Amino acid sequence: MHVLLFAGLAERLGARELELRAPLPARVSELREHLAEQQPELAGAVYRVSVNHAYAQEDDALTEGDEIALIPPVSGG
Amino acid sequence: MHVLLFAGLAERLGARELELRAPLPARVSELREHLAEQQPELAGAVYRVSVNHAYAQEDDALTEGDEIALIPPVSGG
Amino acid sequence: MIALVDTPIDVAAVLAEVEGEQQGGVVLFLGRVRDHSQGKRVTHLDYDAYLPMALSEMQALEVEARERLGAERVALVHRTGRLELGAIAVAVAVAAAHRPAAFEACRWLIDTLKQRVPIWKKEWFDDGAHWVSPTP
Amino acid sequence: MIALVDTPIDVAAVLAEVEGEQQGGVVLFLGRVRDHSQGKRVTHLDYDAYLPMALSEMQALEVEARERLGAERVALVHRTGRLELGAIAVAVAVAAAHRPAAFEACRWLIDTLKQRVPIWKKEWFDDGAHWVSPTP
Repeated sequence: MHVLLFAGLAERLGARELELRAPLPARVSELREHLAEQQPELAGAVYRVSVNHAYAQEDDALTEGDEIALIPPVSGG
Repeated sequence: MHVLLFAGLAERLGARELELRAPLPARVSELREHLAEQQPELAGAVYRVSVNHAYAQEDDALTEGDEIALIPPVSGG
Repeated sequence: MIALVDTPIDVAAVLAEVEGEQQGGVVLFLGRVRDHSQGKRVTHLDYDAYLPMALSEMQALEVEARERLGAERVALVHRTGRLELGAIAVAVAVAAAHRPAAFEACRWLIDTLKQRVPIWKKEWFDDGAHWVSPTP
Repeated sequence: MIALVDTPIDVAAVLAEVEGEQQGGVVLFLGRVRDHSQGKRVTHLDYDAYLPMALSEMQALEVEARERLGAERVALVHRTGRLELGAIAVAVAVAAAHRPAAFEACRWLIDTLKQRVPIWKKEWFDDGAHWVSPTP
């Protein structure tokens, strides 16, 4: 599963996307668990998850081909 | 006494100023009485009085050399 | 910047007046001539003003916006004379450190200008004209 | 007009987008890069954005401002990349028939953009930098 990263999260991981080993379909909450296991650099990070350019809820399902991103607290404007 | 007129009041009287016979000093309320007597075209007109570019109260005194104007309800913007 | 002008308002110049590196928020209000009023088609407007008193009142508004509402830079420009449809009749710009003060001061300035500054608007329709009475 | 741009925001073009003879009130908000933040001197900013999602969220804001807040014409433009002091980071313009709707929609748009649209700001100081955490 590809996961897009931005801002401080991209800096922490030194990349604007990461590859995650995770069976699909999966819930957003399960994605968080896989990230915690496989990306210790994300420990303590606060983020929402977006799926196909929209904020997702924790029990939304992720399926093959979805565009998934981690959205740290925004600070535009 | 010179009195400046604007907008609808200037149109009613066909002039942008009028000359009033009034002893000075006088209160603003007295100015209104003189106007009512000498300028019947102003009957029913709603206006505030300004003295030297500031809104005046009814018992403010008008003296020689003051710039006096009638200010109908404003509608700028 | 406080001005009454009888030529088109230069919005870029108004914004330039409130430009500064200390101010994070700028709010600009533009009042334009609408093509309708009270259900009738407007053809154009005339604005009359008592120039020295209008400038004095606008200056007082600027002082109050700075002292009481946190406005740091203020520009107030009103046009007079004949205005065609779409023309800008008034521009109010406020810069402040943060946006709430900029919004609140700009809103207060235009609301209070319309209540207090001796400027008058005459609306022209196809079949006549009248000096506008402010809505209470 | 919804846009993310990596070059200076053209304010005149933003205002032109909301120009119309049916709209009597235009409110423009500009967010500029301030020279200080939390008591420290800022040297410049970097903005990151998730472009397609940011555009999608901005589009949703425009729809809500039109349908719920009486905005008739809306322009939302945010800049990305490196911004120097005084540069305009965001421009929000709203035109409506009357000014209360224009003020309220513009305020709601910038407030909500800052809460919802995936754009991030990094502040650079003389002695370091940090990604800004929104104030709750």
